[in-house]
Amino acid sequence: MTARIGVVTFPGTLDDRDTQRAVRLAGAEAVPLWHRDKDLKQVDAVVLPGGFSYGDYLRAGAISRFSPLMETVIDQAKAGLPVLGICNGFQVLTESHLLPGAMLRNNHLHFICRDQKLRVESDRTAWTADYTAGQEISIPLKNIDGRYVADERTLDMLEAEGRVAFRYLARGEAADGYGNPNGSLRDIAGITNEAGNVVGLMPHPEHAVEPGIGTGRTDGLGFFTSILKKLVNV
Amino acid sequence: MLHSSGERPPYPRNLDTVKHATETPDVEQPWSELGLKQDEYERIREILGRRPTGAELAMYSVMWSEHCSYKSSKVHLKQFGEKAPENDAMLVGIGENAGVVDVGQGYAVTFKVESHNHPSYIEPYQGAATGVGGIVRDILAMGARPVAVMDPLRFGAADHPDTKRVLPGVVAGIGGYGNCLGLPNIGGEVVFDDCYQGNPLVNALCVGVMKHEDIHLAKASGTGNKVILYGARTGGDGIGGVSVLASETFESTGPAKRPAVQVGDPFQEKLLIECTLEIFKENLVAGIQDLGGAGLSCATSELASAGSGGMRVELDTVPLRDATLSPEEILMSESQERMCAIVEPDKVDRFLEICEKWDVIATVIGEVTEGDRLEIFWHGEQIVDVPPRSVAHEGPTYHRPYERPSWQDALQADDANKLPRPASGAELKEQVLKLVASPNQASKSWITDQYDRFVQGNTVLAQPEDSGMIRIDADTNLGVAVATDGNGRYAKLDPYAGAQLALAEAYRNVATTGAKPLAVSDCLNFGSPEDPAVMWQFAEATRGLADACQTLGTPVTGGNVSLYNQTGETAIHPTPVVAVLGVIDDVTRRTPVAFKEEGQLLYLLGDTKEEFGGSAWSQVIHGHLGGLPPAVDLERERLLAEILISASRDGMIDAAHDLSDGGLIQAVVESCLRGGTGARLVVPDGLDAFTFLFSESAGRAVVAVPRSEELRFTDMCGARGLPVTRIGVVDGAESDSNAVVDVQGEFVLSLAELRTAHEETIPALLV
Amino acid sequence: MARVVVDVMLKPEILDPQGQAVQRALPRLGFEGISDVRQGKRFELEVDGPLDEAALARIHEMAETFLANTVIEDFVVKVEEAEAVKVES
Amino acid sequence: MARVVVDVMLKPEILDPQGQAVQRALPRLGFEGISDVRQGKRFELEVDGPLDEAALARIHEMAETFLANTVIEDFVVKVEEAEAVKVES
Ligand SMILES: Nc1ncnc2c1ncn2[C@@H]1O[C@H](COP(=O)(O)OP(=O)(O)O)[C@@H](O)[C@H]1O
Ligand SMILES: [Mg+2]
Repeated sequence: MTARIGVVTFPGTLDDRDTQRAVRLAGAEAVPLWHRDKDLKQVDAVVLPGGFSYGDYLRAGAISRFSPLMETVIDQAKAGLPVLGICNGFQVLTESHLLPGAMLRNNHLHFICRDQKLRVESDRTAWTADYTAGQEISIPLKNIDGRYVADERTLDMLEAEGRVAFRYLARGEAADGYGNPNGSLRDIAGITNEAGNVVGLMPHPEHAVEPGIGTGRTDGLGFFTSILKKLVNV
Repeated sequence: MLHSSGERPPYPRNLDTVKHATETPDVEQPWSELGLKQDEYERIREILGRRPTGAELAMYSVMWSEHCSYKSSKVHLKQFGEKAPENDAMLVGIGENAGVVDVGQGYAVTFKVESHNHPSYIEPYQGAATGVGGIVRDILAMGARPVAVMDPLRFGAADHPDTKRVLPGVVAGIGGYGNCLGLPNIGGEVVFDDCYQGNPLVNALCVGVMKHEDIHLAKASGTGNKVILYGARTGGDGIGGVSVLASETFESTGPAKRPAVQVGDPFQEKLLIECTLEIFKENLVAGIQDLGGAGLSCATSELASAGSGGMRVELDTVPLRDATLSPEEILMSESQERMCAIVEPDKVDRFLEICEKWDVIATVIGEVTEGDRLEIFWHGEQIVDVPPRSVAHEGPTYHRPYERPSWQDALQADDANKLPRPASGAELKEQVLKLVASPNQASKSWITDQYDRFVQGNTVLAQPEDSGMIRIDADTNLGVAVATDGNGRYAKLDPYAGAQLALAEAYRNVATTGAKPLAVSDCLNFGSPEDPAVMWQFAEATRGLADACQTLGTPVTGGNVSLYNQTGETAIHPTPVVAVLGVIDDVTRRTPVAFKEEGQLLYLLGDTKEEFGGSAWSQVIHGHLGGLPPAVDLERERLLAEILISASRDGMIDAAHDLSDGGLIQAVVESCLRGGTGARLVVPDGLDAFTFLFSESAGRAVVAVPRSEELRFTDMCGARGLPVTRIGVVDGAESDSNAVVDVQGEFVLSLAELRTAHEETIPALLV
Repeated sequence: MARVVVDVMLKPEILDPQGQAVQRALPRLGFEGISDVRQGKRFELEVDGPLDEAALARIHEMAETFLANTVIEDFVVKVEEAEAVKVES
Repeated sequence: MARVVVDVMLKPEILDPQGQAVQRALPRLGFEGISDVRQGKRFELEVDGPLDEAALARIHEMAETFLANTVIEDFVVKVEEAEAVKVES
């Protein structure tokens, strides 16, 4: 028996099919979940994929956060269900207050698509155990509302509790994938909740899982193998 | 003015029914304001045997506009069919929403390029956004899942203040719409030239994939079948936009008369895509048509015209955003994100259910009838009763006069080969730096980084590669590649050759990445057809393109014509933009542009002659346009393509880049920058350094060959008769800070210097 | 220093996908009885110097040529004073 | 039917690159003397039924939970009446 990982589709979700592919490539079963359902179909973990749910109208993630499915996800996440929010999914998680802070328009005001260098800061979350803290990876980044902000107290708390999961690597030129791409405070690319089951990040691990496709790298596969191992070992 | 916001149409507000029209033959009608000519109006009266109602007049006027009827261009476009090469891969040809090509393994691919030039000048963001939206619906209507977009763009001078307004808006609009739909942008063009000042060209291409059995056509058949309108509500968007935007120059359209602009809703379109694909999957439609220019007028008349029966529509059932719209306005509205489907009665419930699932509004607005009339009713009263073919497919045809302009000879006599050339290595070096930093040759990543190229997880190659490539089957690695090209400078010098060079370049770009070219789509951007000189350019370009397609065996599957791209008397350069689609059996064998491995050998394929007419060098260094464009040799292009494809399939080359504007040095610099490596070049015997570096002779490419493959590769070229010249070696890595481009005996440029020159130009101009 | 507010809204006949999305979401959140929502932009400008006729005329021109695209948008320039029926901040 | 306006602005301590970009562009366009620009959102809501205390309270709640994200934004609810010092539309 392998793990069942739910992949949510909101209206306007774009990366649901790609995420399902990544889940399968890691060896788990991908279970499509629909925003109108309340039922999680007994999945062992949930991914909120990227895209422009509800067109990102109002604020990215703001409308999806009120879907029937999210009510269940919010309850279960608080009870320990592993949840990964990628890009728009991360925005849904902050709008749901499962993760602190908020996402704003990039400081340069443009959509940006590039192969982004990151440092994995925490390997203690459900989704990062296959990496080692300090490891540098490169996965696609593509968004216009990717600037992470929170008040100083929250930022201090995240750092003190080791809850910054990923940082943009600040070395070198911005053009080659280094550097903070959007003005996110303290170079934060992704964070986790206290328990480590809920993780959100702006870059897209599901687009770096097959050699020769996209960036050609497979640095993102670790997210999906991490959760699979955790679930199967339980 | 009908379309200025807030005002009402200039004809009576009380309903102009068919009955009323019959009874009042002498009512004055605003045919001229609607863009119709006197004889066209007379013909409508003749067809109907009475005066048209207001609604009928609205329909004929939009459908007989240049944009919808191709009245000036169709006598020339005919050649694409007449000269179409035998090609077993063609599944659906010209005439449908887009052509469809068999790519093997049961897959079919559809692609098409379209223009949204004028709207993008008025409102760059929305104009460009709705351009993407429109072409995506065309592809969707064929039954395909859209899988990628491309955007060939042309603007005025890079440093002109209006370019700062137009370009960022256009790019944001294309990105804003395409990114939100989840369509990877895999290529395009950005060209700057004074001639596009006031007439930017915003062309958009979409590629879609389906199984053979999923191909759908735009026709309404089966008496009793329901007509369902679904998607966005209908509002007052772009009413009259079709006839006015596409058939008049801007000179006459001051701000006060500005037509309404359509606003795109990419979120709605994304829902429309998913909803439509689910409907296709359950086999629920008998015919389908997107709503684009001319809105419901177009969709209903085309569906009815192509089908076997007639159609009856209850126009008052159309869901409205603005309850005050008149029936004429509803028929002409260009509200975006709408589709029209023909559905068998017992499938209607399921159809509506799927729409409800995706939050898409769907309404039965009519049905297919016996007979052959298109009848439209408004609250029970008949306002349209026409033969649909007369609206959709039998519009006027013009044989516009055309004549080679008097200035053409002088232009061609102004030979670029006589321009002063660099006299020393130092001067060559300076000109190389200038060239790679010039706006047309500079890196476009400031623009293309605003486009998502990874979404859908199937992108194999995207900009700045020679062609975009998408995997279409993850199990077999089957893929398709597409490139778009056009060179208005070449076409200005010789429109016949210019169109062929555009095709040759796109064909070469596809082959350079390892894919076999299969089919063509084109967007023909020209000035006013009422100018015999422009019409000559158009006639020459279409003839050139049709002839070349025949020789290369790549049929034109569809495309678009955009005329009236001119300011006052001055037309843009004739700009045929050509897209070539190719297929590759195994995407893991694709050939990228980047020189990656130090020590690999660089070979130049093809012949280099002294050809500088229309070249980037003549433009950048001398601000010159004159002479003749490079010679076209289509047999050579075909041979070059075969070699590049074989070499990729058999693993003989690791990188390849086609040579086009900017010549060899531009290509080598791009490949070095992409791979982070340097190169040492030797000027081959029989060539001077200047010609070697800057000539734009067609039919050439540069390849990087691993030493272990050298013999096999050169033997293959020799055996097949393709000139192959060793020109240097990949040497030095940027990461070790020792990468240079060294043209031995002439100059050395560090990669860092080249990178700065190449990459800083566009941001500096636009930020 | 004075504060001038420029409100920019899409013209009534122009599609407002954002407002529409908000309106459609409201019933699901339990808010009934809102029959239409339009979403626009609000610019708050801090103006140096006196806010005389000339200054207001300049701001009006700025709004017309830059802050709003009058092809699709309307705008209103207001001098911020004691707020209207302000319910809360 | 009544119109209620909800203005949503980024909190003062949050970087507003959109406002900044506008402000930086102004001198280039020949508009001097604007020392700060903030860009926010304006929602115009058409409310069915009477605009009583209860209705306003509901709209306030809607603004707080939905129209604004109070982690980063402040909001003001106003009943639209005769406009303030309206200069032009
Ligand atoms: N507007 C654009 N959108 C997407 N890609 C673009 C655009 N403009 C240029 N590109 C990409 O940049 C690369 C270089 O463009 P260009 O020099 O015109 O290519 P080529 O000379 O090979 O036809 C190509 O990959 C092209 O697809
Ligand atoms: Mg090329």
